[in-house]
Formats: sequence, C-alpha cells, structure tokens
Amino acid sequence: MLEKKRIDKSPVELTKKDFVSDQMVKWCPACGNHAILTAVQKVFPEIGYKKENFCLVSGIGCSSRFPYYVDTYGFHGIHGRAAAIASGVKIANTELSLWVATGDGDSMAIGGNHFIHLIRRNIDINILLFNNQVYGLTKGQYSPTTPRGGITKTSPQGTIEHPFNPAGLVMGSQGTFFARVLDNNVKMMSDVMYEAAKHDGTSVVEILQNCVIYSDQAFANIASKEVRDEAQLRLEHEKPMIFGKNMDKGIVLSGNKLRVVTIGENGVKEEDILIHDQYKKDPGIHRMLGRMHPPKYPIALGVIRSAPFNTYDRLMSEQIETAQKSSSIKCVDDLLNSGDTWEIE
Amino acid sequence: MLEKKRIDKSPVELTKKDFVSDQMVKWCPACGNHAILTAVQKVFPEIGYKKENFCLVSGIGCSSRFPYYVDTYGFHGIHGRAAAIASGVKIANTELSLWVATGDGDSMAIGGNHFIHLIRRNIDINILLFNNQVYGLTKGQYSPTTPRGGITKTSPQGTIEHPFNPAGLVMGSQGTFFARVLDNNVKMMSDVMYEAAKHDGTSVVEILQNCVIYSDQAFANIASKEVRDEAQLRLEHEKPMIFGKNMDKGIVLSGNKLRVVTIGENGVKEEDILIHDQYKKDPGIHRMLGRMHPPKYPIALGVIRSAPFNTYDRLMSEQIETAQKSSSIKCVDDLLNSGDTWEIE
Amino acid sequence: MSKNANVVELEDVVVKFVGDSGDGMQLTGTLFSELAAFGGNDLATFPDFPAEIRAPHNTIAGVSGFQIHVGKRKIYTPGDMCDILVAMNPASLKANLKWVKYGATIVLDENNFEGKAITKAGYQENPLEDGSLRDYNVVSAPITDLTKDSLKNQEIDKKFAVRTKNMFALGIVVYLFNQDVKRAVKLVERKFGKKPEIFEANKTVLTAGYKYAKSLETIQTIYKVDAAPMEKGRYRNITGNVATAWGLLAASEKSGRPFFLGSYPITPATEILMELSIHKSLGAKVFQAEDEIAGICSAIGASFAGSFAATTTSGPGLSLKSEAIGLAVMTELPLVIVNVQRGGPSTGLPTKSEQSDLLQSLYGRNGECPVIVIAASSPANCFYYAYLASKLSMEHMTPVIMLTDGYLGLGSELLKIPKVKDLPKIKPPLAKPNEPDYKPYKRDENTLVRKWAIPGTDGLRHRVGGLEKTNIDGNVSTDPLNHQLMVKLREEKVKRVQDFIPEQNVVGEESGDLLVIGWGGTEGALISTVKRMQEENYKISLAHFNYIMPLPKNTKKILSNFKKILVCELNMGQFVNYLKINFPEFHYHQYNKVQGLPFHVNELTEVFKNILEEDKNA
Amino acid sequence: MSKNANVVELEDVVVKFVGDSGDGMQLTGTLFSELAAFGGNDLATFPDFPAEIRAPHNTIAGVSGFQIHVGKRKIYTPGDMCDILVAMNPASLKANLKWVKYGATIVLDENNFEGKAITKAGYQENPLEDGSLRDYNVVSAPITDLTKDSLKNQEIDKKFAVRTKNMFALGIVVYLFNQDVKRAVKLVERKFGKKPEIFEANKTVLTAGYKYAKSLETIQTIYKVDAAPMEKGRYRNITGNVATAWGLLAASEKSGRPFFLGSYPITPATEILMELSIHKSLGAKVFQAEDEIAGICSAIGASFAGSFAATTTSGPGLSLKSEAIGLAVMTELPLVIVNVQRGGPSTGLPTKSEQSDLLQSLYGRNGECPVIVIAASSPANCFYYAYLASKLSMEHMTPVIMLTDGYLGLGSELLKIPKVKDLPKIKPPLAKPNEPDYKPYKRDENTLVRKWAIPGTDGLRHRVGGLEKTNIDGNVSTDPLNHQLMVKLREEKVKRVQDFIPEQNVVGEESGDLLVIGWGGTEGALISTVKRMQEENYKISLAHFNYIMPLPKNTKKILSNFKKILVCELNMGQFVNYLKINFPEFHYHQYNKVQGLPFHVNELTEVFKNILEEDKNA
Ligand SMILES: Cc1ncc(C[n+]2csc(CCOP(=O)(O)OP(=O)(O)O)c2C)c(N)n1
Ligand SMILES: Cc1ncc(C[n+]2csc(CCOP(=O)(O)OP(=O)(O)O)c2C)c(N)n1
Ligand code: SF4
Ligand code: SF4
Ligand SMILES: [Mg+2]
Ligand SMILES: [Mg+2]
Repeated sequence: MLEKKRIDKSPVELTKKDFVSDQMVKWCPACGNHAILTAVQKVFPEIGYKKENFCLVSGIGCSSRFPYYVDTYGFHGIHGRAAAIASGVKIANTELSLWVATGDGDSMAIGGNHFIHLIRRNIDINILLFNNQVYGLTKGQYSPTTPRGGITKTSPQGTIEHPFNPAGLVMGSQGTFFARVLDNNVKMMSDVMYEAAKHDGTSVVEILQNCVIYSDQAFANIASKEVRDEAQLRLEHEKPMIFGKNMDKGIVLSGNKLRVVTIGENGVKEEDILIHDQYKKDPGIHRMLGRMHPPKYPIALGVIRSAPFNTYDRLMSEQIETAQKSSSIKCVDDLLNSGDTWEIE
Repeated sequence: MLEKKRIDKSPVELTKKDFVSDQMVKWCPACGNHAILTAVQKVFPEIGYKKENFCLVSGIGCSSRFPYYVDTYGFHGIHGRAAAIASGVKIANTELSLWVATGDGDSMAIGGNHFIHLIRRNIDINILLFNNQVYGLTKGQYSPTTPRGGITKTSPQGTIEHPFNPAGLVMGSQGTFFARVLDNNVKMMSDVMYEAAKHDGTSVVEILQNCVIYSDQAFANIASKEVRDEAQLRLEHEKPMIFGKNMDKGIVLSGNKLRVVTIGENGVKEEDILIHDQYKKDPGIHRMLGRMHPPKYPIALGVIRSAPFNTYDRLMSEQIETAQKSSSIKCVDDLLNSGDTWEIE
Repeated sequence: MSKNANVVELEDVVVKFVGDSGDGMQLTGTLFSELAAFGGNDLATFPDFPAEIRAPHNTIAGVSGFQIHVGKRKIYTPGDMCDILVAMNPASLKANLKWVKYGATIVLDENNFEGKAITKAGYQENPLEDGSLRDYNVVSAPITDLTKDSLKNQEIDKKFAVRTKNMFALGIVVYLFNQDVKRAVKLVERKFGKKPEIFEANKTVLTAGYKYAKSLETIQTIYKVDAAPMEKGRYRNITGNVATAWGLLAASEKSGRPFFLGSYPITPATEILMELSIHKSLGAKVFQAEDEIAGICSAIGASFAGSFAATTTSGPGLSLKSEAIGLAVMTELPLVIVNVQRGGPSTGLPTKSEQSDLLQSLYGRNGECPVIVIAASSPANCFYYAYLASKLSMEHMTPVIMLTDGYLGLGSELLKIPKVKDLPKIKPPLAKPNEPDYKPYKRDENTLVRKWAIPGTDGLRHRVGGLEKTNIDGNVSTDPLNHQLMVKLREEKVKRVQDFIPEQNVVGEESGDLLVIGWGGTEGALISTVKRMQEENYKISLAHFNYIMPLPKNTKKILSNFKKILVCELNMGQFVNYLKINFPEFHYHQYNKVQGLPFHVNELTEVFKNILEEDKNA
Repeated sequence: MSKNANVVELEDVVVKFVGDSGDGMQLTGTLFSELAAFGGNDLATFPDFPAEIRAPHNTIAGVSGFQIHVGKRKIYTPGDMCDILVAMNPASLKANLKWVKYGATIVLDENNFEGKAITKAGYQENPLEDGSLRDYNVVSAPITDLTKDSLKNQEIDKKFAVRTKNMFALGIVVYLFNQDVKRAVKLVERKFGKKPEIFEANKTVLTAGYKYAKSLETIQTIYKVDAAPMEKGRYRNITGNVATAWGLLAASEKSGRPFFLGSYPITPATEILMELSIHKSLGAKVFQAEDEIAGICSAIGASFAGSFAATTTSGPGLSLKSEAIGLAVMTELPLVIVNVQRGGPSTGLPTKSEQSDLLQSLYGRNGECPVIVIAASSPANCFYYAYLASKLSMEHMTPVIMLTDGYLGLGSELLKIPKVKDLPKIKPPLAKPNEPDYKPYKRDENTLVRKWAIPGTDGLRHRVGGLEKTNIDGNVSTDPLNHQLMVKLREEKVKRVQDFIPEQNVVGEESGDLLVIGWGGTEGALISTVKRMQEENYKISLAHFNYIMPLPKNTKKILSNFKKILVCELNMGQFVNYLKINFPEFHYHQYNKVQGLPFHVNELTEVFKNILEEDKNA
C-alpha cells in the first residue's frame, strides 16, 4: 500500500471488483484498452487509497471513455484538454490521486500544449497515454505518432510528417517521470502504474496500445511472441540492462551512445552492462533509452525515468502557507480596508 | 548570396536600406528588439532574394510587431498562431523565404502546440524566437522561460514553474535546426540567420533578448562585458569548442557528459577538445550543448544543430507530382465522372 | 417471379438494413441504392451508425444501419418509416421496430434469434415467438445457415463465409423488390472485381438469397417502383460531405487559385477532409493540422499567400475557430469555413444531427465581426453551395461560413453531374504586379472589396493583421472615426452581397394562409410535407433559406404576403430569432425539435394542420 | 492664496495630466485623486495610456494620460472635456487639445516646447507661439528648469532630478485647485516613505511647484470644489479590475468554497489576474495558464473538484473559451467568466473600450448553450456584480459570464467599503457525504439545480462530461426525448434565475416620452445626461441593465410605458437585437458609437433631444 502525503487510505481492503463501474464497456472486442482497464482496476486496490480519493480525467477519443468504466470520481472532458482540466482538479484538491486517460491524438495533437506545460510544471498527476498511433474514435486518420509513411484515411500516399517520440517530447519538456509499457502485459502495466502513483510530480506512462481496427499490429515488431525477447528491454531500477531470449544481450555506453552487446562475445562481461538508474536527475541516459527502437536496438519498457523534483502543487501550498503566516490580510474585510481608506462622517 | 530552390533572386543588389519600411518603430528605447531588426535588415540583402519573396509572419507581443518594420510582405497574426499561419503560407507558396518573429510567450505559452508541430513537420520556415523571459506587451507577467523563482507581476513570491529550455523543447520535438544568439551581437545574429535561411526545414533561432522594462539584465550573467568570455561558447562547425578570455578553456566528452577543461592543465591538449559538428543527425551532443549554462558551463551560442532531414513542403510537392502523374483524374470534370455514374436519356 | 406473390406498384419505398456493426450493413445498403439508381429510380440514403467503433456484439449500442428511400418521383429525404426492414439480429430489430410501418415486411436472420442475443438486446422473450411481430409481414430465414450452406462447395475460410451473410439478405431484398439479380451481381463485381475469390463467394451467396426468396411461400407481396422521370443527363449518387469537397475543388479550378485545406478530423465533418486528401492529383494541398485553430490559421496563411483556402469542422471545432475567423474578417481575406452541424452543446451528440450552430455562426466572435453565412439543404446541393460559398468568399474577399449538418453530410442522393464549364465564373480581385497605386485597403466602389495582393508579386509589398487599420492605407490605427468607418465598411461589404445572390424562391403560391420557413438540412422534409398539403389544396407555401447572411432582398416582401408564418427548425429557434432581429414587424410561430432526429413528414403535416386549424377556430 | 486670483466654486472639475510615457503621469494623477478624495470629493478617474510600452520619446504614440473628475455631487464618469490640462510636452498637448473645454486652464512645461519635440508631435510651429492657444488660459512654466533648480541643493542624480518634474506640475495643480499642499506632501510620503531620499526630492519639488504657482501673475482663476455630501462610512478609491478581483474573493469567503483562478494575461483584463496573484494569504490559488483554453479548463477542473472557480479575459480570449464554456454548461458546474471588453473584432483596439462582446457572450457556442450574463456598470460596482455573479453561479450550478469593459476595468471611483457580513449569503448546493439517493443530475424542483458532489466525498462517486446525458442518472445517452428534455431543462434553469435577481429599476418616472436604455459600462454617461435633462423637465427616464440573461421580470412592463425607446450602445446594436428577440412588439430607436471612446454627456444630450424633437414635429 502506498504511503503518500495527504491522500486518505481505504479503511477496508479493496479488490479489483470494487473498481468496476456499472457502465457497459463499449470498446471493440480485442481492443488493447480492455487490458489497460484491467491493469488499472488491479493496481488501484494495491495503491490502497479510498475509492473516493481516486479521480480520473480524460479528453475525447476511444481511450478517453476510460473514466466511465472505473468506479471512482470521473470527468470526461473535451478533446485535448484533459491535462488542463486535471491541472485544475489537482491544484484545487491535492488530496486526490489523479489519473488522466488520454490518446495520442488527444494529448499530442490538439492537446499538445497542455501536455507539455503540465509536464513542465510537474503537477502530481499520472498520465496514461494510450498510444495507438492513430485517431481511433474518428475512424482512422494519422496521428502525431503515426510512423512516417503510414497509410491511413488521410494519408493515402503515406504520411509525410516526422512523428513525435513521446519519450523525447516528455523529456524535452523537463519531464520527471516517463515509463513505457505494452498493452499485452497486464502485470507490467500495473507495476508501472504503481510506480507512477508513487512518483511525486507528473508521471507519463506511454502504453503502446493496439487498435485492432485502424492500426492493428502496429507493435507486432516488438510485441509478438516471436520477436519480443530480442525486441524488448525490460528496465528495472539498479538492475543491469540485459535482455534477449538467453538473457545474454545487454546495453553498454560507448562514447555518448548506447550500444547493444552480447555478453561473452568480444570479451564483454556482465559487469560491463549499464545499470539502470531511474532516479537520476540528469536526463542524458534516460533520453537515449527513450529513443531506442528496433531493429538496431530493443525498445525500452518499464520505468525509464523517475527523477525527484519539486511539484507545482506542493510549492503552491507552501507559498500559500508562507503568505498566510506573513501577510496581515487574513480575510476579505482586511483586504477591503487595506491601503488608502478614509472615513466620511 | 544564397542559392535555394525556387526562390527568385533579386535582379539588383539590395542593401539594408531596402528593407526599412515606412513605419515608425515603436519599441522602448534600448529594447533588444532594435538590434534584432538591424540584423534582419542586414542579412536579407546578403541572402539576396527579391524583396517580394521575403515574407514575415508574427503573432502578438512586442516582438510580434516586427513585420511592420521590414519592407517585405508581412502578416501580423493573432497571439500564439504565428507558426500555424506561417505553415499555411509556406505550404501554399513554397517560393517565399518565410520568417516568423515570435516571443517566448507567443510561441511557448499559447502557441506551444503549433511551435512543436511545426518543428516536428520540418516545414522550411525560419523562426526568430525573441526570448526575453517575460510577457512584454502585457506588462511584465512571467512566461514559460522565466527562471524558477523569478519575481514578476504575477509571481510576487517567485515563480514555481520549471521553465522550458527552448533548445530542449526543440530537440525533444524532433527539431532539425537550433541556434542561439544574444541581442547584443548583430554580427553573430545575422550570421546565424543566414545559416537558418540556408537550412532546409524549420530553423529555430533563439535570441536572448533584453527587455529593458520588465526583465532588464536577465542575461547579464552571460552577456555583460565582464563575464562574457568565460560564459559564452561560440560554436563553429568543425571547430573545436574552445572559449575563455585566453581561449584556453574547452569542452570535452567524458562518459555521456560534457565537461569543461583547461587546455594545458591535467594534461589536456587542444586535440582532446570536442569538435563541433552541426550537421550530425544524432541529436545527442546537440542536446547536451543546448542544456549547458553557467555557472558550471558556458552557454553555447551559434548554430548548435543543423541536421539534414526531409521537409514537409518538399514531400508534399513530391506527392502532388506523383499523384498528378499516376492518377487519371486530371480535372474536376474527371472527378465528377469518376466511379459509378449512369446516363438517363 | 414467384408463383404466388402479387406485385404491388409503388410511388416510393423505404428500405432499411440493420445489423451488428460488423455485419456489413453499410455495404449492403450502398449496393442496393446503386441497384435502384441504375434502374432509374430517384433516391436518398442515410447511414445510421453508432458512436462506438465496434460496440459489443449483439447490443443495441452496436447496431449499425443504412436506410434507402427510392421512388418513381422526386425523392427529398431518406424517408421516415420503412416499408422493408432487414434485421440481422435481435438488437437491431429492437432498436428499429419503432421506425417500421404497420404491415411492412421484416426480413430476419432467425439463426441469430436465440440464446444470449435475445437477452443482450434487452428482450425478455424471443420476439419471433411472443407475437410482437404479428402486425408485420415477417420473412424469417435461417440466413447464417443458408449462407454457409451455399458456400459449402467453395474452399473458403468459415469465418469469412459467415461474413457474407449480408449478401444473402441483399439477395432476398433484390427479389422482394423485383430487381434484376444479374445487375446486382455486376455491381458486386465492381466492388470485389480485383479479388476474384471474394467476388465469387459474394456472388454465390447473393444468388442463393435471391433464389431462396423466390421459393418462399411466406413472401406474398413484392414491390415494384418504376423509373422516375428524371432530367436527361449523367447521374451519380453522392453524399453531402463528398459533394462539399468537390464543390470546393471545382471553385479552385474555376478561379485558377490553387486549393488549400487546413483541417482537423471531427465527426461528422471528417469525410470532407478524407475525401480531399485523396485528390492531390488536382493539386489540392491538404494539411491535417494539430487542432482546429491550426486548421483555420494555416488556411488564413494560405489565403494570404494566394491559395483558395478552406477549413472544415463541426460545432466544437467552430467554437475553437472563433478567434481566427475574426482575423480573417479583419484581414479581409477569402476563406470558406464549412461547419457540419451535430447535436450540442459541448461534445453533445456527435453522431446526431441538429441546426444549433446558426447563432454561433452569425455572432460567435468578439467585436463586430460580420461574415457571410449560407446553408446547403440537400446532400447533392452541398456541391453547389460549397461552390457558391467559395465564389462569394473570393470575389468579396471575406470569410464565408457554410453550414451543413450530419444528416446532409452523411446522407446521399443523386446528383446530375454538371460540367465545370457551365458553372458560374469566379473572378478573384487579384492585384496586378506593380499596380500603380496599389493600397492594401483600397476598395472597389460598388462592392467595397479590397484587392488580393499575393506575396511574391512585384511591387505590392504590404502588411496586414488583426489590429484595426486605416481604410485605404492599411496602417495600424486607433483613430476613433476610422474605427467606426471600418466597422461600418465591413458590415456594409457583407450586406452588399445581397446584390450578388438570387432572390428567395417560394415553393407554392406567393401568398396564402401559411408560410412555412426553414433553412438548411430540413428542406427535404419540409418540401415533401408542403407539396403534399398543397395537393390537398391547403394554402400553404414554403420559403426555404440557403442564404442567411445577408438574407435575400425579397425576404420581407415574401413574409408580408401570408396570414401566418411558421419557422421550423431543429433547434430552439435560432433562425426565428434572427428573423425577429431583421423583421420585428412580423409575428412568427415556431416549431422546434431538438432530438438529434430529422423532421418527419407526418409530424410536420400535423403541426401545419394544427396551425391552420387554430386559424379557422379563431 | 495668491493675491490676485479669484476663487471660483464649482460643482465638479475635470483635470487631465498628460505627458510622455515615462513622465509619471499615472502617479501624478493618482496622487491628485487621493488628495481630492481625502478632501471629501466624490470622483472618478481614467488612465489613458498607449498600446506601446514606451513608444518613442515625444511622439503622439507615446502619450500617456490620467483624467480625474472630482465633484461636490455624485460623480458618474471620469468626465468628457477637461477644465484643467497639464501637458508635459507638445505631443501630449496635440493629442489632447480636442478634449479641453474652451477657456480652460492649460499648464505646460515650456522647456519641452522647442526644437524636435515640436515637429515630432506633428506641429508645424510652436503652439505656444502661433496663437492656437489663445482661447485658453495658458500657464506656461519652465517646469524642467524649475525642477532642477529646486533640487540643486540636494545631492541627487541629475537624471533622477528631471524625472521628478511631474511633482512640480502636481504642485501647480494643487494650488490651482485650492488644495492643501501639506496634505499632498503626506500622500507623497505614503508612497515613498520607505525611500527617504526620493521622498525628500519629491517633497521639495512639489512644494516648489505650489509656491511657484502661488506667485504667478498669469493665474487668474483658482477652483474650489466643496466636499460632496456622501453617505457616512469608510471609503476607498478602486478600479473596476481590482473591484472585480475582490468581489470574487469575497464570494469565496462567504460561500466557504476555496478560490481558484485559471487565467492568461490579456489587456485590459490582466490586472484582475495580477491582483488575485498577490492574495495567496486568503488561500486564493491562482494558476497562470499557458493559454485561455487552459485557463478556463483548469477552472472547470477546479470547480469539479469543489473550488469556487473563475477565469478572466477579454474578447479574443472569450472566443477561445467558447468550446469550454459549453463543457461547463453541460456538466452544470459553477464558473464565473469575467470578460473585460475591448475594441474588436480580432485583435482590434486592445487598449480601447467597446461593448461588442454581448452577442458572443449570449450565443457564441455550439449547440443550445445558455449561460447567465450580467454586466457591471461602474468601477466600484464591479465588486458587487462579481460577487453576485459568483453567488448565482454557485447557487444555480451554471457558468456566468460577467461583462465589464476597459473603461470600467481601468477606471476608478470611490467605493464605500462594505462589511463582508452584510453581503448576501451564498449557499452552494453541496451534496452530503453518503447522501442516500444522490444522483448526479437529480434536480431541485424549483430551481432545477443539481447538486455539487465533491471528489473525495464518501459515497458520491459519479462521472460527468461533455456528452449529453440522462436527466437524474447522468448516464451518457443519445435518446431523442431525453436530449430535448435536457436542452429545455438547461434553458429553463437559467430562465428561473429571474426569480433570484432584483427587478429592473428606472431612473426617473415610470412612464414618459422617452425611455433611454443602456447596459454595462455606459451607465455613468447615460445617468448624468438623463438626470440633467430631467432637471430641464424633459419626460425622460433611464433603464440601465445589469442583468441581461435572464432579463429582469418587469422589463416588458417598463418598455410598455414610454412613447419612445432609445437603446444606446458602444457597438452596432447588440442589446437592441437581443431586446427585439425578447420583445419584438416594441419599436426601438438606437444610438450606436463604435470609436473606442465612451459616450459624452453633450453628445447624448443632443441625441436625446433630437429624438424628442422628432416627436414634436411629427
Ligand atoms: C474539438 C474537437 N475536435 C475534434 C474532435 C474529434 N475527435 C474526437 S476523438 C479524436 C481523436 C482521437 O484520437 P486519440 O486521442 O488518439 O484517441 P483514440 O480514439 O485513438 O483512443 C478526434 C479528432 C472533437 N471531439 N473535438
Ligand atoms: C488570445 C490572446 N490572448 C492574450 C493576449 C494578450 N497578449 C498579447 S502579447 C502577450 C504575451 C507577449 O509575450 P511574448 O510573446 O513573450 O512577447 P514580448 O511582448 O515579450 O515580446 C499576451 C499575453 C492576446 N493578444 N490575445
Ligand atoms: S477503434 Fe481501435 S482504439 Fe477504438 S475501441 Fe476500437 S480497437 Fe480500440
Ligand atoms: S516592453 Fe520590453 S520587450 Fe517590449 S518594447 Fe519595451 S523593452 Fe522591448
Ligand atoms: Mg489514438
Ligand atoms: Mg517575451
């Protein structure tokens, strides 16, 4: 159970079932979103707060229907504004465990600005970024994460845009927490969500989510059984970055670059392999990890960065406390009578 | 004179005077903007295009009054939308040398989303980012680049926000060109603007601009005569990163970090110093250079990154050409009669 | 033809195909409409799909439908109630039964009317067995089984086989409708010609369905709708959204100005963006922006740069574009803003239709900020109104808001294909290179229109922007009298467009007991009702508006010729408010419906008669 | 008192200080108003500064001014034309002479009336020499020299010395105005008390100015304005923007809901944000957002989370907030949106005032999207209307748009300081923990208001959002009849606010020849004119509206009691259009001005008389 600041713990032990709402889940059968929902319903009881202290905020998109399905407080916002709405919720009420459910379009197309500003401010909010590399709800247009050349309903000849790398964008915006998971691994998803909840500040969890209708198999090159061992590096704090079917591949730092090596080949020993430090403030290695992708590299999964910095909400509360201590204006009557006033008799 | 694509060169030689408009310049006396204007009016004739092929687009802010003062085509937009307006101008009319004049508020507060998307798309537009770390025109509120703790009209107890590092944001958004200059060096400004014009794709030139009214001396720690030699690293392509009054300081790569060394001390030789490669595609070193700042490091000035990638506007033209070659629909009559049609007699 | 079925000749028939989202009802419906169209019928269609992409199997939320209205006379709407319903599962039956006429034919796949599917649809009992369908002519067939059966000799995937069951249903309807099954096969070939196995399977199933129906005893009536007497010419079926896209492209070609679209997807306007994206061969530059604001701002930039630019959206997107529309007004640049209205407020009912963005279109901007507002009124005339919106925008150097709605945008009807050379000319007021005394805000005396001076042109350097500026010179100015002048000029410029639009026409007599007023997408229902009542000798006429700002010159005259005026809208009364502002001297009755549904002819007939009755009783 | 000057007692006097942006005119003006206020006068002020921060020295663009209207009677406006103009340089004289009464006193710094300063101001010749000032009582003094001179014994920086010349000018006016110079010195001490050297210098110069004036032969008239008969109580001078900020804070305190502001700076609303930023001691959480959309969205989030939330902006920002206002309407959450109107459209005239965002406030959103709209009408009553906007918003669970304008926001007047305990109670409809049958959209029978259930509260878990939802349960729904019901409920809920607002009052008789109608910031000018004409026995009354949506219940009755109705607005007729929609049965005359300037009493008097004349001639 998570010990965190002022958020009330649940007096009784809760289970997954407690977080299932009475609403019909309306995603396509086999959509990756179902597994994400399971992961959330699994991790919320583990986190252990009172049901009423969880709050989910979303924008618009398939992913943004999320709040309806979890039995907590929820707010289904307007397209792109989840981060802005959530900022207000959290600043106003710091006693909530606040989660944002948002899509790649919602948070990186129309909502891009709120997204980067929330990250920069480091308000204590957990963002679940459902990245399916497409606009699902509007039926299949390319998004800011669609790979270059991707053919969609609005790019019949292939997209001509360089996609965002969410990790790059988050860290380029002074992000303090970034993790990446695949929708086919509920355990890893809920573990990482737990870490996100633990982190003080804005946590971005990028979930590579399969849209079976409009971007099916978009992540097959990393997620499928055949390739996954070689294509995925599962990061763990203070553990060496080792991967591969035989756990014999590893990541080393060579110059200012990461390189894939095989333990036992060319004299590489296990001790040479980079040890993951998710709490490091300097984002250098985290950035490189965030950018790795096949075929040259495995993709990094798990918590890539979780660096401790001050949060906006806490600093705001501190400023208020300071002001309340030092200012002579304690109520509106004081305010009205402050400065130059005079009596007419 | 710059040779570039389809932009018409001026038939006669132009001078700075040719780019002075008939409008009264209304910035505060001693505002850094005046020097920026001089630099632009100086470099446009050097670039050598016809006056009519230059176009300036801006948003709203002190800086955004820029287009009025240059005798070219100009568009003074609305707050935050310069990048979006310019995207349309350039895609529609690729024969223009397109310049955006924008402030830190205009492009990183309200306009943040258009800014990062323009950069990601790599449309061939040159952005002059007047970073005075404050909202000038609205009289002194903090901006997304105001240093943490900065006291302004809306942060009487100091700001509680982590500021953006423009270099970080640009590179986190897949930026292909980033340069940084100081408003007190007209020569360097126009040199760098020339490089920006030469670059195919979105060029961001961050100009550290002194607002004498609301953020006076914000850059004194790097710009003032006393400190500048030690505080500034002036980058030049293929030149070693050497700086200091006696040109004896340098930057080396140690592990995955940059470090400041003194040539001649601890056995450091000139050959050990990093050589700047602005054209490198991998952003690793460029990112680190972008983040350096005093007191530990000098600030990097000049062109930090200028990596060759495809531009949106060129790819768009290519797709149109391909479609025009391969499609049987050559005019709207073809379109109207395409697919299922039938005759009623 | 079946031995025992009698053939009923009808003026018009409404058919609706409904099933689960994955059942292929959209395709079936489209094929059926093409069949009818090729047979010479007039028609209109409307797809009716859920907000969810694929909601859970066999639930009401997952029902997808396609309705077709075919006739031997002019067809104005996709129809109110259906004569034939094809329902592939219980949920689709449940959701649609209220839209089926008494005595209509209902075709069902009885294989799906069992077990969980029944309860998931919210039925307590099997509707096939509880007598609830006794008022209908039910054709209950084991469609799934028969489909599999018909394909047992072909080597194909079982899953795929089941998915062709929509063709079996189509076969039944082809028979029921007295249509040529060979022609139906040909249409299927067009669709799947490139994939011969798929075509073969579909063909087999389609034919099997047809034959099955022919052999059925339960089918007692089959319908026949003769060809409609249509103007000679080439025809096609077209949706409002595609027609809008093409109208914009035609205007670009005709004006000689390259086309630019800056847009962001939003239901139900997305198809315009998608359609334009595939026409790069016409030089169309389509910019899928990061949001609606970038959509319109890029379009304004492109317009400044000399393109004919447009942006397309729906209600919430129009809200976001408000500020930038003001910029286009201030810079006096051409720009077409297409707004495909949907149910509001806020996210509202995204997949339902409404007419509630009218006042926002007229007034939803800061400051005095007039724009031209016009509304299309049928799927096919979206082509013309998009074209005219473009023409007015370029020739009058002003933004134009073109209103359509989800009903028009996704619905289809037949378009008589025009020739581009026959479309009205478009002459944008381009400034010439080195034009002697070019000034950015110098105006044409009659139209008050300034010139379009394109960056890159020699000798026309100038600057525009969102700050108030002096007339003629275009310099930034806060001069009081100049501001007042400019506010008035901008207003007057839009008003003078009256001289360039046609007079308002009236369907029916120019005077009478009741003038029905409508605008935009409700035309089909209003016209059908009014015509029907005219046939019954009611003194009723219709003035259906397409030009809203400015209103046609003769509007007041029309209003003054009727005893009563009734304004019908799918909102709470936005056009009637606008009429009150313009012509407060008249008394307006109003009929408003805000249910995400279109008007129905029966409903309107009752309303009109009531109003006319009141009169008599008074 | 000067030997030869005669003292004229006046009802009211208008003084204006003008100079270069750096000349300190705002401070001088503020000091002078405080002096008058402490002396017991009623007053109103208005600063008049350029769009540029510091435009080039000695240009018209760089002129900064401050106008004060003081009186021994109730003062409603900062005044039309001035009785005393203090002009520090030629440009400021040139820009302001048109606002000076014939025969008025003009105080000039003759040191600046030479060389380039003359031509930069756009004069051909020195206005001191060309006779153009002959109709005025000119006090031309070498203020700069005299200032330096007076400081020659103090060891201070020369540059700084020159910058105190505004105090010299103030000294002259203090004399001209028959005010106590010692009291003036005290006020200066309050400002600079913490910096003794600066205070000393200012004091010296101020006193020198006063003495100089006293010794001058050219001053023939000095003015005296007696104390106004004001209600007993504590007073302060306050601008509309500060008053608005305080009204919001008072509502928060009174309702017990913590305050949240989400806002983005924009002229002329920025001061509200800045003022609220300094009141963290009252627990106010102020979020300076990245843009207007984040401003309002964060406020909506905070409101959902249980804070009393507001957002503040001006026209272009209101445009950007359109979509999100719809979200607040749909989620039925309290939210105050303050819009300080400025000249439009687009960026328009950002530093000038206008009333042209009314229709946008009423209708500028997609869908049927009603909100409460109220307008403050004087700088001081911004406090009350902000308070009432907050009260209505929380008690009726709906967004409220509060309109002010640049003129109110930046102008100041005296506020009789209220006690918070005397303000009307605010009782937000909070749902209680574990409330037995809490449903998110269950409504109070009378007000139709739903409850505010705050995240964190036990047993009230629920979800809201922008999609249409069922009444009571609040589940997402596209049901046709439910949608219609919800549209009507949202409309009706706002209409029923009529029962909670006061009836409209009329200034003057309840019937007569002419009813003047105004709303918002023009009250001062309208009331002054109407009262003046009433004194002249015209049968004229004024109905000045603060409650716009809904209108007060008795509005129709008022309208029906006058022979003529004249609606006066600083726009092209937005309120009159709204009245036509609501009461089409009346005939409205209108007077509209769109010049970025307020109404003037003389101007209005002429307009009113003309309309009344017409009557007689008819
Ligand atoms: C203002 C506005 N613009 C556009 C839309 C239409 N719209 C709804 S969801 C969406 C994109 C969804 O993509 P994403 O965020 O990736 O979510 P997904 O459906 O893929 O989960 C769009 C464009 C809208 N609802 N509101
Ligand atoms: C929609 C809108 N919001 C806000 C404003 C007010 N505004 C004008 S400029 C500005 C900020 C300017 O800051 P910056 O971009 O850094 O430019 P600077 O003046 O510092 O050069 C703001 C908030 C506006 N004009 N329009
Ligand atoms: S469209 Fe894609 S993202 Fe949306 S519910 Fe279906 S599978 Fe999931
Ligand atoms: S306020 Fe600052 S940025 Fe603006 S013109 Fe003055 S010095 Fe320059
Ligand atoms: Mg997506
Ligand atoms: Mg700035």
